[in-house]
Amino acid sequence: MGAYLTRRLVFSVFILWGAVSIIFVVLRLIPSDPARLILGSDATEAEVEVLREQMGLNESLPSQYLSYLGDLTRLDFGDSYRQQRDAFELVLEKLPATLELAIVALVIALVVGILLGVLAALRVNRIADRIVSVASLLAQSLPSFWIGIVFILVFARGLHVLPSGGTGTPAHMVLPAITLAMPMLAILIRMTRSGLLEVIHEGYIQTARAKGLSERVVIFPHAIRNALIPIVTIVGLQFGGLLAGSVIVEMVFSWPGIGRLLIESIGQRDYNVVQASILVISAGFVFANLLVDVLYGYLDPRVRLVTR
Amino acid sequence: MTTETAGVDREVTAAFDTVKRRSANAAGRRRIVTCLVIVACYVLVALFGPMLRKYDPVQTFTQDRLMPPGSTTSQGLALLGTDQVGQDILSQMMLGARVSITVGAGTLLLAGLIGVTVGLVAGYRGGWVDAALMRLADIQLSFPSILLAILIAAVVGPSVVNVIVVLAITNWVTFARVTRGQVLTVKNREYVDAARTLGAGHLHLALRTIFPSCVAPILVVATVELGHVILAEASLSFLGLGVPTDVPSWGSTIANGRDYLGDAWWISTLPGIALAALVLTCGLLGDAMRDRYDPKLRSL
Amino acid sequence: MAEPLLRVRDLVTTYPIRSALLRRKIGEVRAVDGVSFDIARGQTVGLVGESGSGKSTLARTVIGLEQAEAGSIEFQGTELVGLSARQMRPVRRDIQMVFQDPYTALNPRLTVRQILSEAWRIHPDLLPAQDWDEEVRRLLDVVGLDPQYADRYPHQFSGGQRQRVGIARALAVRPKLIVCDEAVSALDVSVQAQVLNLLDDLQAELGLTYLFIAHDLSVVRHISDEVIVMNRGQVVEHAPTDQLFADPQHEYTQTLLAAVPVVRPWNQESAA
Amino acid sequence: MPDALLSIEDLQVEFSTRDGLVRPLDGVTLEVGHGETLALLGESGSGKSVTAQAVMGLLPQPAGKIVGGRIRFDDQELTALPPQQVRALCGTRIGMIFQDPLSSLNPVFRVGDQVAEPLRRRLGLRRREANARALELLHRVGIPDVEHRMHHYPHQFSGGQRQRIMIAMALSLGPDLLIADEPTTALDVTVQAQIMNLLRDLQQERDMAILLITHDLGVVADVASRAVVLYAGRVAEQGRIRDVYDHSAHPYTEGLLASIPQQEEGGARLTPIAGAPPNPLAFPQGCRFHPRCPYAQERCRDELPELRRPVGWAPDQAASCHFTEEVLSRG
Repeated sequence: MGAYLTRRLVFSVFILWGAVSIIFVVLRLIPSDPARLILGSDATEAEVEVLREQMGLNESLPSQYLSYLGDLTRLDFGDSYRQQRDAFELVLEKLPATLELAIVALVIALVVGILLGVLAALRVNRIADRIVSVASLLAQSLPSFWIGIVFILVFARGLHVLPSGGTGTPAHMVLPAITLAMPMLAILIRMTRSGLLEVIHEGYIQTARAKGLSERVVIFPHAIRNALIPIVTIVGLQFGGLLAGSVIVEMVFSWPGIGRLLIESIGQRDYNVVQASILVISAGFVFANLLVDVLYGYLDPRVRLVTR
Repeated sequence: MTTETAGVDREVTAAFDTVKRRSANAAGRRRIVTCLVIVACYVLVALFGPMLRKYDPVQTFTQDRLMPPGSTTSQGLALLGTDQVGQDILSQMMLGARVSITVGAGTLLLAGLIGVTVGLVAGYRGGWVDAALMRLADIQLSFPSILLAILIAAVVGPSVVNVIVVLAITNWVTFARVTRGQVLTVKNREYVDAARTLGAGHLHLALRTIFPSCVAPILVVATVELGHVILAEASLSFLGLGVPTDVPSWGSTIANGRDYLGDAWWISTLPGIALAALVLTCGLLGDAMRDRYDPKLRSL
Repeated sequence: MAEPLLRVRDLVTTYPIRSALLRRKIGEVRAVDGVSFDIARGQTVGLVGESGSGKSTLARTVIGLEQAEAGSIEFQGTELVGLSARQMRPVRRDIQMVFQDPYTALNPRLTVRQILSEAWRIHPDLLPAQDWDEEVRRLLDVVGLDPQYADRYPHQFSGGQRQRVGIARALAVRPKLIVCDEAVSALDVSVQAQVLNLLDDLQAELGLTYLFIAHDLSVVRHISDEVIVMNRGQVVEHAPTDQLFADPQHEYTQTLLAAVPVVRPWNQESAA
Repeated sequence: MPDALLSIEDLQVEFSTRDGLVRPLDGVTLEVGHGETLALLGESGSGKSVTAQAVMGLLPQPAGKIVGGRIRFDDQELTALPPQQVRALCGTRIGMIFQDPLSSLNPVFRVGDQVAEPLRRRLGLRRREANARALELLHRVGIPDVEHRMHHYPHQFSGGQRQRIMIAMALSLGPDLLIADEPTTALDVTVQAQIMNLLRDLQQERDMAILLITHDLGVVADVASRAVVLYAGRVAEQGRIRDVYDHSAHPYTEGLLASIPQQEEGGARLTPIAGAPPNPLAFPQGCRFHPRCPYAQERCRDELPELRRPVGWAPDQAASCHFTEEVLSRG
């Protein structure tokens, strides 16, 4: 297990480095002049030149890259151009709101998704299964910004039972969290259903039945433990989608999180904040995947106990 | 030679292929055809719809603002109502269909080309080439794709071509992984060894022996991804990072309507329905194709 | 004694063990570890051993699907180890293989006609295209299949029939040596006997040489002139079939033979 | 055999597949006596595994169901019992082992726990007691270093050891009948011999009946006393194994035995049965063996032969062939 964890940890660091490099490439290399991009077309040539000097854009690319990495290890993302504050601090301030939303959505998706998936698998090809399958297909196909708007129309404007945006009470959480959970929920239902249906045909399930175990024991824990293995992987990958999805949901419901900060900063060309927000989200994603790897090793001894 | 056995073999074979999966295939084919017909309708509307009704993005018709569906305006019948500047929603939606389908098709072509090539090379060559390409894919996956799209779109600015490029960059990995997975499965089949023992070269093996078995899963992935790409474009446009403001897209029309939810529900709702129906059809089509061609590809 | 068709000397084949992260080679398994033997023309040499004994790797090395690490494989006097892919091409024709699993050995997306003519597509000098149809018919007839079935796909045939198609494909390049890697193991007993007879007939008619790999010792005993016994990558015994079964010399061979189930044990009891 | 432990009468099983309705079992009758080893023989598609699944209530759901006939186990009518009770009976009084010991063990649980599970869940033993019994069982089936190894996972064992673990698990509740479905097919020949010996020893030690299902006619003669040969979902022949092998009463059995390369004959030409085993989707009319049968007459095309004792032969031998007397006299 120790070797396995070390390997995953090294891999996480590697992935994080990759993400950081992607940001560097996109922000420094794609635009012909990042300084001009930040200041907009109204700025004078002199102003741009000052900023170029400040940003170190006149140095060679490798040295820019190295000083960029150096800054990052010190968590120094520079100041926000608009708010004259440390960009990283600004992002950290918004982090709790985003995390809160993401975690509530994750819990909703996990609990409801796995339960409905198991239900559909146990009632395969019957009414309950059909309903769940159609529902999951809908949840996967409907754009979340549109679901959010319809929710607002129905529950806030129409029925006046829930607030349409902002924070404060648990009621404020309901609509954004459900909206955010929707795509992941759909995938979890489908994965749980098909995973369980696949596992049920395995030899060891037949063995469990031949041992005279009741159907309940055959499903929990024999089948579900094996079916969970691929689901855990998907949860890890989907967590990234959840964080990214929060960008849209936060915009729709005016939720004061990183996502909204990111979009606003893009609008204001506040690239230090953009960079910091994206890095924090990516780091969250990499961390979530590391957790998933640990869980994976716990669930599947074949992974944990690779001999050699 | 061995005529003693050949005769009966023939008889049994004749029985073999008559009954084989006929009814199940018929139902599966019906599902696929129905979905294809719906997608084709969208394509037709996207191609010819905008010709029926001129749309000028800079024009405003103040007297026609926020008219509900079915109203008669100075421009004629507004079947699906008008927006805050009096523009016809139906015209915007037909142009939106054009954007969605252009972006969807363009992205799939580009991402598919990159992804399939990478997957084929990685899977066939194996070794360090495979390791390097797949680590690259891992890094790409570690970066939530919509986030990368937002980042790039923010830098390069809004345009249809940019959206296609951005979405292709974020979507090639799926194609690469599925192709590689299939290549790895097929590569160890004995019929590939058989072709090798006949002296087939790498190109023959990769393209003529292995690749044909990858086509079905790639098609399934392409259908599923079509839905995802169309959704992603709408999301980008909703955030104002997709197509330019003078090109109406479903996403941007929905975003426009957000400020008028109380007075004009139709601006946001109707394009959303058109979008959801198309994405849903792609999902159903992907399911039907998967059931028919590749039941193992469940994780998409 | 005439020169053997195949002469293998001190052959070594290894598999690399690679690290999980960067696929670096961190060790190796010697699947074939210093193997030598000869096969004379027109003979059938059986190759037996338990799983992991290296018999399949040996066969795959002989036929060029795996790279030899060291040693020599001489076929008709030509050294094969170290040949480039281009130099191997003409030799490829002379050594063919019949595979174990009739369900995965045929490309499911090709018709039988395409499967058989793939060889001529790869070696255009072998047969002019206008003769392909005729040759496909002839090959199917040779292996006891109805030539009318040339345009069917593999899934439309039973297991035994597919194995016949597999044999026809091997014959398409008119080989001298055919390696049968567990070629009858996956077949039902009644069908297995048909295929064994077919292999016998083909050998008599075309003067083929077989390297016949199987885990079923009674099948090997039935078809082989000589038997090679492998264990842990090495040849432990190589003897004419009758001699090997009557008087096994090596301890491992004795263990192996003792484990072979007897169809009618009561006959042995009464004989003893 | 009036006091048979397991008796199956005219069993019929139907599967609904996407290719249509299939009847892999169409009138199978057999009996397993107390403490007896019965070999159930047949090629692919003959219905031998389906028979075992039907007894254990393991037919794939909802596709497969018993549509006719009876299964009696020790005076209990299994076909009349609700599935839960069949399931309860299995495990306690009937144990089963399968062909592929790797996929038959749950990869995510320790083998000791898997062997102890029936003891805990069915007998209500505490974990410590159950583990002690599991240790004993694993020791008996020949797992070395049990105290240590029982905490390992299935993938850490070799194929033969996995099958031993399966056997320990099937024996945990001391069943009266063990159903072994191709227990040695996936194993090497030396391991196969060990497992067969283990089964024979256990049977004598515990006075347990074994239903040994296999396609390999070579492996059973040492272990089984009687044999039932299935063909295309029906019993072709049954009898004492020596009678069946030396004096086959059905042309299929005769052909099957002639197909096995025998030691005595050396390299002589084999005499295989013509054709291939039929596809369950399209069993032939009349006697199902007639398209491959050298004895077939006009009558065999239309008339399904009943299982009957050949005139003048041992009372427990029976074959379903119109011309069984002729087969016996020629053989």
